[in-house]
Amino acid sequence: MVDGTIDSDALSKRRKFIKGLIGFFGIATVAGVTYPFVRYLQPIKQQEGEGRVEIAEADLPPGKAVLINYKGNPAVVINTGGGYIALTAVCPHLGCIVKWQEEEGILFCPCHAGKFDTDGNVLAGPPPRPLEKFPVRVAGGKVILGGV
Amino acid sequence: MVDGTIDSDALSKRRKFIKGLIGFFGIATVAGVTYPFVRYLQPIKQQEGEGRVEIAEADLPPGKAVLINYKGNPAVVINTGGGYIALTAVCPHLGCIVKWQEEEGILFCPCHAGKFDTDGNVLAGPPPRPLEKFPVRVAGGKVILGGV
Amino acid sequence: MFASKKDSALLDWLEERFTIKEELEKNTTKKMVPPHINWLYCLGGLSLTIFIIQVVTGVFLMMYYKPTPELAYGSIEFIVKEVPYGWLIQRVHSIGANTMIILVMAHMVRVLFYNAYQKPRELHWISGIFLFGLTLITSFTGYLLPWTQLSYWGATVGTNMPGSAPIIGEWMVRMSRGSEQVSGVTLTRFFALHVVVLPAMISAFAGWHFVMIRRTGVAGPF
Amino acid sequence: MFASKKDSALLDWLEERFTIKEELEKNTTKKMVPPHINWLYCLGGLSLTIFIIQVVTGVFLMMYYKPTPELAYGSIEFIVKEVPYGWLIQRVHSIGANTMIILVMAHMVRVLFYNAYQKPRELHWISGIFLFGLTLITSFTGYLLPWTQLSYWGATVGTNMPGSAPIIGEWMVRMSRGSEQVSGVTLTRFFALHVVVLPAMISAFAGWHFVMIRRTGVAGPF
Repeated sequence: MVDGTIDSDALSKRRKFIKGLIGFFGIATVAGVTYPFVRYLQPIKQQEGEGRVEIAEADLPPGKAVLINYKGNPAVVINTGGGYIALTAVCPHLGCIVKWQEEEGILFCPCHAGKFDTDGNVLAGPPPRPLEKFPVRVAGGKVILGGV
Repeated sequence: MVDGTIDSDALSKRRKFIKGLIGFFGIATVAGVTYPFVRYLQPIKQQEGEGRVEIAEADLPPGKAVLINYKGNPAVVINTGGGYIALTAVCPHLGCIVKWQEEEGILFCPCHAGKFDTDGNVLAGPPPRPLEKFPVRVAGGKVILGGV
Repeated sequence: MFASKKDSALLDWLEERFTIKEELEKNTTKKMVPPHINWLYCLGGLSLTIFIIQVVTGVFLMMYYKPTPELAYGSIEFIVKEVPYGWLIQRVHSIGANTMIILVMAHMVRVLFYNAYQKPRELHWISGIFLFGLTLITSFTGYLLPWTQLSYWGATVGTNMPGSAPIIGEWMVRMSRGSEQVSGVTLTRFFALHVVVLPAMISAFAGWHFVMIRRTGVAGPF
Repeated sequence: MFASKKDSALLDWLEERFTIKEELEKNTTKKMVPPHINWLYCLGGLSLTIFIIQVVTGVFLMMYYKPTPELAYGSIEFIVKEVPYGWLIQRVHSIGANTMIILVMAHMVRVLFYNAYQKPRELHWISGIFLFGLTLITSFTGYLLPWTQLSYWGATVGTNMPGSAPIIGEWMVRMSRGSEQVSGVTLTRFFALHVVVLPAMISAFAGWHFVMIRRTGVAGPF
């Protein structure tokens, strides 16, 4: 079978090609099956958490605070009496949500007793850095965060 | 060891006794562990389902019906215009809950289209026997089932 | 397999500790598949494949499903409409259930017609009967979970069936419902059976089924 | 065992079909327990025993538990106060979780001090590490389920931890929560992990662990 002889170089090339093909389709299949499952588990973006948040001034008398969802994360807006301040409500220590304590005029984290003043500075406890501040403006009887 | 010899009859008796003892405690243990789990799964008796049921006559105008819980099972009380009738609401075919159809003046089972008249007799469908009737009396503006 | 150097190093490492080479050869590389095997012998393996798909998709559905009468239907609607690819996973799980029943039944018909249930494979058949029953009960309990009209009455009719049994019939109906009528208690109960108890039992019986078939070999030729 | 006539008839029946006598003798009746075994060698078996108790009590708790923020705490209160023996099952499950962690750790300390993790038992130790991790994660996910203040903040702190990892940290936090903050989605997600995924993984790793210890025998004498 002189005609039928396949030189071993060509054979090895062909084998490599087939192996590559199998590998490619294998990986493509695994990726194609995995992708929907990963997407399925990802947090669903909430529309109300995006962009601009408005609070009626009447809902926020001096000394009070409200918890809002600002750009997907909790934020706290405080009426200090002297003006409105918006801070992230996520404690920089371990991610718990801080709460406004009207009597003491501080923000308190329930997890490890972190305390913050109305500018977000750490007064006590383990938080490694201050709370992030967001710009606030007042227009038409409304306290507004974000948007333009 | 003439002294130490135990006659085989006594040995066999002792063996039997010990086997019996192990068996007894084995069964007692299994029963003691199983009992709480079986009790756990049993339906919890609902107080409101027991004994006497009262319905204000004003709540049951002619042509209307109400579904009540009578002695732990659903029952239907109908004001036919000519008087009050109480029937079990559990279809004797496969246990679905029958519904009062005001327009047709019948009770209808949604599972296999069984139909009953206001006396509980089967008009159509697969139910093998009529709906059970409960005695009703009227006193002080109230329709009363059960109790004395 | 092309035995590369890396492969044999790992194998040697394992062999030194567990002496698995012989076992491995007997069950994989030197395992002989009898020549009378045809595609009808795939039906059991396909049933297993579907079961695995059902377990995986089921776990993902559980991530958003809420087993209470008020929230069950809404949570499935949320999965189908809001969660990315939720419609796909829900659809696969629902079609998979019916497919699995069909495949298990086809497998049983094959075994029956080939007389493969006969000695020495009586226990294969008996464990298979249990697997069939468990498959049906798993489908039945899963059918209630969306808490639609259909599933509610389906559960009512289904749980009413043991009531025909003498003496303990009534008791069995009440135990399976957890209440006099199908209710929220029935829903959580069916949910627990559907997602833990029944899949665990199917896995156990299937494991037993597979070990036996390895022990006796597949039936035939006929 | 006192081999009765009935026993041997069944055994013969099985032997004829599966030739299990040799296997059975090797692993049960003729299995030799080495003389250096002491009570510290029980710790692994006790961990398994507690795991089985946790699975059984867990399934029963599932029969009434509702994994939604509004109903979770109330449903556990219902189990404890209304369901017969619910207080017992809940208490056993809760104490069992802590006991299991202690037993697994004690088992690891024993293995460590006896140098039992050394060749040829490296894989035993590695699978054991996985089992320890899975036990911790199972306890952690279970801790959220009552949806109390403590469990809510516990989950917040716990899911915040992977956030310290570079690059994928933030992504891991969000995937484990299913939302930006711990929410109802986190609850159903933790529930699915706690009742299906993690117990199944523990079972698989434990099975692997036990097969290996049978293969190599217990370590010692030292």
